[in-house]
Amino acid sequence: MLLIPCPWCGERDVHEFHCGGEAHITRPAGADTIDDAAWADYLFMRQNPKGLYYERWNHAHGCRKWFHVVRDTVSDQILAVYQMDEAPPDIPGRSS
Amino acid sequence: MQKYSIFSLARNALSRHENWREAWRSPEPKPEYDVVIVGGGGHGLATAYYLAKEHGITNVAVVEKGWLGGGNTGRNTTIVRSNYLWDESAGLYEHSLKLWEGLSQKLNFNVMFSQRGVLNLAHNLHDLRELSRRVNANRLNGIDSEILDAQGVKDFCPLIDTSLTLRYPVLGASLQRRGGVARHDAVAWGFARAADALGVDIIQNCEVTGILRDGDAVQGLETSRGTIKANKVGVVVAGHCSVLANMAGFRLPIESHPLQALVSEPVKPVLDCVVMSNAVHAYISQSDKGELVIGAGIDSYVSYSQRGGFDVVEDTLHAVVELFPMFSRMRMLRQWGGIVDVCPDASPIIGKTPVQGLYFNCGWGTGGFKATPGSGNVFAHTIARDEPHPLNAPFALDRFTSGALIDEHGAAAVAH
Amino acid sequence: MGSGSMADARSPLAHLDGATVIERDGVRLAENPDAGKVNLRGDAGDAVWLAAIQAAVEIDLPQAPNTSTETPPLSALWLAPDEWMLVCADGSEGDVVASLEGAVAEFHASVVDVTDARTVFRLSGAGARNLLAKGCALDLHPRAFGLGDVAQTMLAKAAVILHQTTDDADEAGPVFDIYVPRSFADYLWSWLTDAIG
Amino acid sequence: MRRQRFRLPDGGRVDRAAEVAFSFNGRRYFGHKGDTLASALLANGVHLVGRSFKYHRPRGIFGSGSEEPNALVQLGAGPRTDPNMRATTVELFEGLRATSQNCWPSLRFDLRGINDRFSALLPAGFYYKTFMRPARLWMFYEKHIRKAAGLGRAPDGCDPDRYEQTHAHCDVLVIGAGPAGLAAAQAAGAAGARVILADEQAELGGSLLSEPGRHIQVGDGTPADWLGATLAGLAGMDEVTLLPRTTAFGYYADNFVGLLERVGDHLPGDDGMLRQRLWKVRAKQVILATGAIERSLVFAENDRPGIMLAGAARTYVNRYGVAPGSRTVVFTNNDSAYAAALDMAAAGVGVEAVVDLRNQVEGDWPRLAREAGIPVMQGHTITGTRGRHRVSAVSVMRLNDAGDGVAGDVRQLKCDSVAMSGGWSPAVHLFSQARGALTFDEQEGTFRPGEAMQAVRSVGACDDAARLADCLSAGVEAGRSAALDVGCDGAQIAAPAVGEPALGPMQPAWRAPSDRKGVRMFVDFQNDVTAKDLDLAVREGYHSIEHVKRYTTTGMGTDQGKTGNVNALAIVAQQLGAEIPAVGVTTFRAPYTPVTFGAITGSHVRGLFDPVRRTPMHDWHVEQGAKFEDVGQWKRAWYYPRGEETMRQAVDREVKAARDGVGILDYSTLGKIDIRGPDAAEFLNRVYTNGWKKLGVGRCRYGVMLRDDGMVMDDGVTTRLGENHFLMTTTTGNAASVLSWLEEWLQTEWPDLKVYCTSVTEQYATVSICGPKARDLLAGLAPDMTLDPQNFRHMSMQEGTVAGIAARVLRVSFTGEVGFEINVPSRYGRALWDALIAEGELHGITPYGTEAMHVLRAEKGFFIAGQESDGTVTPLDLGMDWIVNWTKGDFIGRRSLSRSDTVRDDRKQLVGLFTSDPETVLDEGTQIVATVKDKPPMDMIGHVTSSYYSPNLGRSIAMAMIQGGRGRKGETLYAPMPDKVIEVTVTDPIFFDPDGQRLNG
Ligand SMILES: Cc1cc2nc3c(=O)[nH]c(=O)nc-3n(C[C@H](O)[C@H](O)[C@H](O)COP(=O)(O)OP(=O)(O)OC[C@H]3O[C@@H](n4cnc5c(N)ncnc54)[C@H](O)[C@@H]3O)c2cc1C
Ligand SMILES: NC(=O)c1ccc[n+]([C@@H]2O[C@H](COP(=O)([O-])OP(=O)(O)OC[C@H]3O[C@@H](n4cnc5c(N)ncnc54)[C@H](O)[C@@H]3O)[C@@H](O)[C@H]2O)c1
Ligand SMILES: Cc1cc2nc3c(=O)[nH]c(=O)nc-3n(C[C@H](O)[C@H](O)[C@H](O)COP(=O)(O)O)c2cc1C
Ligand SMILES: [Zn+2]
Repeated sequence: MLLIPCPWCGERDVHEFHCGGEAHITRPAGADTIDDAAWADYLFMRQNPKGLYYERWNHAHGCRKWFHVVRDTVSDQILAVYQMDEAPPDIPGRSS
Repeated sequence: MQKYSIFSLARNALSRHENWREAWRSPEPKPEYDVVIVGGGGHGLATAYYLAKEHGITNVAVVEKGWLGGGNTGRNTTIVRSNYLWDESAGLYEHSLKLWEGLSQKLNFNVMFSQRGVLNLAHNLHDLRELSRRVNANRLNGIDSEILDAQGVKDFCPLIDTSLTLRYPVLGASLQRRGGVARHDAVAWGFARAADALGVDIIQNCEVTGILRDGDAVQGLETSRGTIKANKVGVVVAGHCSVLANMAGFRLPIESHPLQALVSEPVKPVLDCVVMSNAVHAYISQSDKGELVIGAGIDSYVSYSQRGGFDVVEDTLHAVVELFPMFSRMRMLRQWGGIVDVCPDASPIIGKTPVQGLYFNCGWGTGGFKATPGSGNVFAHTIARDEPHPLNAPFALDRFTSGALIDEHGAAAVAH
Repeated sequence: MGSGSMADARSPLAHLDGATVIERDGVRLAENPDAGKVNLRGDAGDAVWLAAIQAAVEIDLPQAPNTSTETPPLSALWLAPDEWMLVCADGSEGDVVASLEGAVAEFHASVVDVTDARTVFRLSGAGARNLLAKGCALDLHPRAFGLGDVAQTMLAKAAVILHQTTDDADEAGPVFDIYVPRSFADYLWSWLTDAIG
Repeated sequence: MRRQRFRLPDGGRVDRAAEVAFSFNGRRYFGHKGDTLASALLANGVHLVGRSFKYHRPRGIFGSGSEEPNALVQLGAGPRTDPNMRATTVELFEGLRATSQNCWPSLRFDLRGINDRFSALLPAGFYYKTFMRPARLWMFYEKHIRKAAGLGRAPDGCDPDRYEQTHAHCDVLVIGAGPAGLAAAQAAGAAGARVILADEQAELGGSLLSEPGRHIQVGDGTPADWLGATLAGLAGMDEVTLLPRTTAFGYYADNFVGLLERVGDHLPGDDGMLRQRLWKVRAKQVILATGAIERSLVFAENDRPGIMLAGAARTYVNRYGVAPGSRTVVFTNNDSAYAAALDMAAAGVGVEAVVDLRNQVEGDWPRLAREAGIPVMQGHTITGTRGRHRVSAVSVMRLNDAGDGVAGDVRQLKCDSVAMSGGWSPAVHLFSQARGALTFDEQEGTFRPGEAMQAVRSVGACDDAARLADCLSAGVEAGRSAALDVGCDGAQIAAPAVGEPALGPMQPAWRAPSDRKGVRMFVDFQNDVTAKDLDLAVREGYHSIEHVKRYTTTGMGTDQGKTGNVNALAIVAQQLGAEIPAVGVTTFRAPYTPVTFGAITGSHVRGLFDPVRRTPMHDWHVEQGAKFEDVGQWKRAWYYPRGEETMRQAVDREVKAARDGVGILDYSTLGKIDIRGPDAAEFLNRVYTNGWKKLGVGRCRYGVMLRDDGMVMDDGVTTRLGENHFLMTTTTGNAASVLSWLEEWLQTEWPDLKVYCTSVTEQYATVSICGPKARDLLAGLAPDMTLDPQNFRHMSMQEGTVAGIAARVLRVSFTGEVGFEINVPSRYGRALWDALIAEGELHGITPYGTEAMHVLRAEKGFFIAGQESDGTVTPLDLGMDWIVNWTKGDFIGRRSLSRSDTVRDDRKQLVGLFTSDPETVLDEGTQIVATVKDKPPMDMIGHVTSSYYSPNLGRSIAMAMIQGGRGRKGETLYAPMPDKVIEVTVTDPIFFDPDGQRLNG
């Protein structure tokens, strides 16, 4: 069972959290001008990588804050945690 | 192909079973094939079988990174049914169910397809409404399906606690009598053996590491056992489909999640049908060996670990004990996980891709075992003809662009 | 809206006909519905705002996660980096809300009376930590969770706020206030009763 | 004291003063406190305990702990029965009742023993090759296959026992309380760490409990002295928790370890007793000291009762004071079995010989054996055994020079027991579950822990240490360093000195040669898998060890192959001509030993399965005999039958009352969200499809929320309480998800918007009153409010007091009648309700439930999110184009409404349906066709989403989603039901008061 480090509340059991999936997906601005394919890309298409994964979590049963996590989807190890407004960190020795 | 029967068993008993031949060969990969299927799960093997059997394409290889059936085919709760809501799904799954009926004979391998009936329980008014919608749709699609009230549930499966003291009492159920279970491993092995007999090369321990392209067309594959050329490649790798799509340069609307299951210790038969409940989240049947086979939920996060959290198993067993109080003293013998490829609309993607000659069959998520023969059948058609079979045409990747999704979520939160 | 006047207030455990105290095996559990609660949100990074709050209700908001401050009759529980719950004497929540609203009028902030949204179960005694551990995944060892500490977490299948209000060394043993969503009160009470055994 | 024939005159840790009566297969026996069922049976000379899974061969007691594959029994009866209990781990208690399983009519005479005769027809995987023809008979065959399968019987009633769970945190979790684990716990505890030490056995001590110490010294004393002192020391440490009878069953991510404590299993127990406790431990550091599991030897006819592991035999003698027999043969490929031989000999058991597969045995242990007069037959093997229900003799032959065959004469050794040892496999189960890598040790033929993936250390025999000295020193070192890693640097302790004989090398012998071809050698005793089955699997192309496992079922029994798996893979490797590490192990999965569902369920049973959420007025509904409906976790009053009323009668009455007089509904479950901030209106503009900027303070507006894929997600009325302050309502089921949805957009997509959202769902009790007399009713209780229609308009809000309670009153309507939603602090909900009911008596007030509410709204054609919409429906499909504001800018879901599929004009659209017979009420979920065919398939063009009898219209009404429905008004369509076809006409979905006269009345 994963232990997720909420940047505010500290490490808590995964069952206190809601997983928000892939991070850093930009919602297209000016939605009226983009075509169906670009919109579908935003809505549905995902990296779903085997390896380093930048994702979003929400401490749903705690402080209700959203934050970013870098996790290895093979080992499930969490390598970094950062705030919503921060840029994704580089993980030494790993490329995504 | 050496024939399997009670007589051949008896004959071989005389020679101490020393004359059985290999169920399939283990050939070295050839430099080139007409078609290469990536993924030696049930779907990939069935695809190869039907390519050879129905389309006469026998210069085919199935490449599997590990061992045949080691993916979700070998780790699922084996529920087979076709009572899906939407016409598109019903068509596809019913096609598959019809192929299941008679599959052991066709493959000359007993896949132990057991039509013992599948109950989907309803625990609230919303469930009942959705259930009635689905059963009515099934009926008009010519799929056997009926509604049972609480008493009917009790009569059909006396073990279920149908008392009103349940936190969420059982209000009724749908029943598909033709539904049931099959022996997961046997499905992979049976298709492999039959495909091999038709000339298909089955190559295990061969991981695809790259997809070779000439412009927009596929040319072949890089694998851990060298380059294999082919102008047609069918990718059927379930939880790993995004990894392969990435090699080919596109993305899929898919996330890979752990889905867990567990078995109890074996006991004498007590449960003779399949029971599924979405509202309290439990899926359970008893195998022919005697263990209770129980499906748990998916973990919420992406993972390629074939493991999940204990909490998910806990939730499932809470529900099992709630529905079957006498199972409280049964014991969990083994738990495991698979990597399921979940699509936003809980329906698969079967068809062409942006790359010419490259076909994908994925997104079966939590419920593709039941589709194994049907999926292989229509996918073989798609590859052989370079156009979808009418049954899989609606399941094309471009439905995500148009918005014409086939949303089976409403029908089953987890579509085992 | 303040409190009612004539009408009878009812606790969510009213149907237990007063059987809302349990004492057994070194734990004491009692419903303690009588406290005002006010949810406050604002920018903790804004010293001016913090000063305005302090001026209005004379309490410093805790800044460290999972902690509380106390200036009788008020205490302030940290809920999130921009969210606190002020606990005050029963019936005074209207005044607290009014003071706060006055103070924060010029800021982007939010003051909401949540007195009735949760009831409080007061759990105390030497066995309290072990009892909580049956349903709560937090580390409740005194080294990890002590006087004044606060956590929002799950207790059995209910989301609660946990607040230790008395030290372990105290005669009565540690005291925990468990803030329970009102509609879950009966469930959690049953669960705790069962867990006490 | 009653005679126990094989109980040794002295020795052992059982309490000889306490006699315990129990029964096995109906016969009464006696044992002692401290016995296991297995040791007590052996004490009484009972070796035959059960029958094997497939061939129903007689099976006896094989091991002495949780590795046991054979001696499985059914305990107890009725609802408190437990199938498949290992006799070796069941502690004896007064009145214990055990029976053999998987045999009929009796254990000694089992009819299915016939399978053994036909075993040639039943090799691995035979069922895949037959039972295929004729196809129709398969279900018949299967029924009989099923009957033959399974072992014990499932309980047949509600479990009378209780289970509980607890969470625990510690600095160091030590699993296994043998010498290594004890030393680790002691060192970590001394350093000041919070320690949990768990061991699956009833007593802490591990292998030391079976160590008589004749040849081993620890410090200045015996191993037992050290054990006693160490346990006393640990018991005195405040921060050390000792958990005997506690199995670590699963090692999950982030050092989460599941422990199962058997609290009451060893006690007779009454109904309701606490049986087991599941510990959910989060450990900063884990030390595995789980010891090693002895392997069996794979030799001809190795499965007869009386043949057991040497370590087990040693345990029975030393720990339980029980002789496994009177004449025994020891069979081994390593030195450890000599200790067993010596201890048995010392206890007076006749040791016929130690048959040793090794050619040269010269070390300390063989020397000690020889000195004790035990014949040692080096370079020999057992080639067969005899005895029906118990071994009676073994055949022994010399190995040929190559060691791969036999030579010379056969010697028969008479015996009534055999103690064998094929070497020891480190118990790496938990390490591997923790994703640690295993490495293969050629020398010992074992897999041992390699690189760890979590904060875990392995010490002692589970790390391949065979000497006690190494176990103790590694334990101390691990305990110390684990404590240091968590910042505890208190006292240091040193490992005691150990004097022990040296251990010679073992020699792998994966399949002992025999002079007979075709003789059966069992690898998996429970599932009857023989070496030949493994050969067959490989021959048939099942080369991967995972295939072999699944094809033969080796290692898939209740013991999960603890004693046999390494043998199996070594035999497969031989057959494939491959190295053992290349074949690899099958995946170690939780649980280490089986765990009851009850323990995993804990207290979440009997009404505590899931929370029941209650509104402040819940008790009133109960008092009135309301029927309840589950909506999410809420219980909502569904309808209030009076006297003998049927549901339909009650609902009709409630519905009519709401239109003719005044109805009252408990609406407290409605989601309520307080939204504040300078950007609140802008925020609502983005989350709802319509415009919010111009809404006046004190006014309410209805809104529909979409997901970004354009599909309807929720709806509700939102009130502007102030310039920057709104109160949003959501549907009952979506209250929590809408709040998190809002937070998600605020925090992730629009962090620049200054808005705060706070849930006030539970802060307010909400009572909805509606009907022509609603205003009069309210007026009677709210004298300070202005209620006339001009001043209190539809879709507006007033604050004031109702029944003396401060209240916020919204004039809104979900029924088409004049309606008021009165919100008061929850504690006054019941008081408000009582006051309204009392005051309402005058007006014939009628409480109505959710069913009547649904009818009322359906009469008005209002949709319900989740009923008319199912995640595939846009507001345009619902005919609500009016609620989509295209000019206000972007909002969630907007772009999706213009995708090629969402703009199709043959999409399913919301319409009303009238059945041709007004009395016929369609089933909700009925499918609709335009053309009826004789038989399926038929083209379905839509389905019924809501359907009721409308007492106000005096006929049935239905809502449906129909392809191109809006263009079909007046068309006749059909609902083909199993027994009949129902004709329907498409209508507008607004059935009642289409102009909304009543609302403004
Ligand atoms: C716990 C669980 C319970 C389930 N229960 C049910 C159920 O009751 N009923 C039901 O219908 N469905 C169920 N499912 C779903 C079902 O198992 C799957 O949908 C189905 O088996 C998928 O089959 P497949 O052949 O597509 O995939 P798989 O069997 O997963 O085969 C894909 C193969 O591709 C291989 N592969 C991956 N990457 C590469 C590469 N780079 N190169 C070469 N090979 C590669 C993998 O090793 C794997 O063997 C369940 C799934 C799980 C995990
Ligand atoms: N070749 C040999 O002669 C040989 C081989 C192995 C061990 N030994 C001897 O055995 C001793 C080993 O000491 P040790 O401390 O490493 O092991 P041990 O066998 O003494 O203790 C291990 C303990 O762990 C417990 N355990 C195992 N798995 C568990 C689980 N999942 N949950 C809870 N408890 C669990 C067991 O019940 C046992 O009590 C040494 O004295 C060593 O000399 C000798
Ligand atoms: C339908 C079904 C029944 C199973 N029955 C058993 C069983 O009786 N005993 C057992 O040990 N494992 C059983 N398993 C689990 C497998 O041993 C194994 O855990 C699973 O195939 C996943 O593979 P892995 O654990 O090797 O990753 C069963 C699996 C399935 C899918
Ligand atoms: Zn947090």
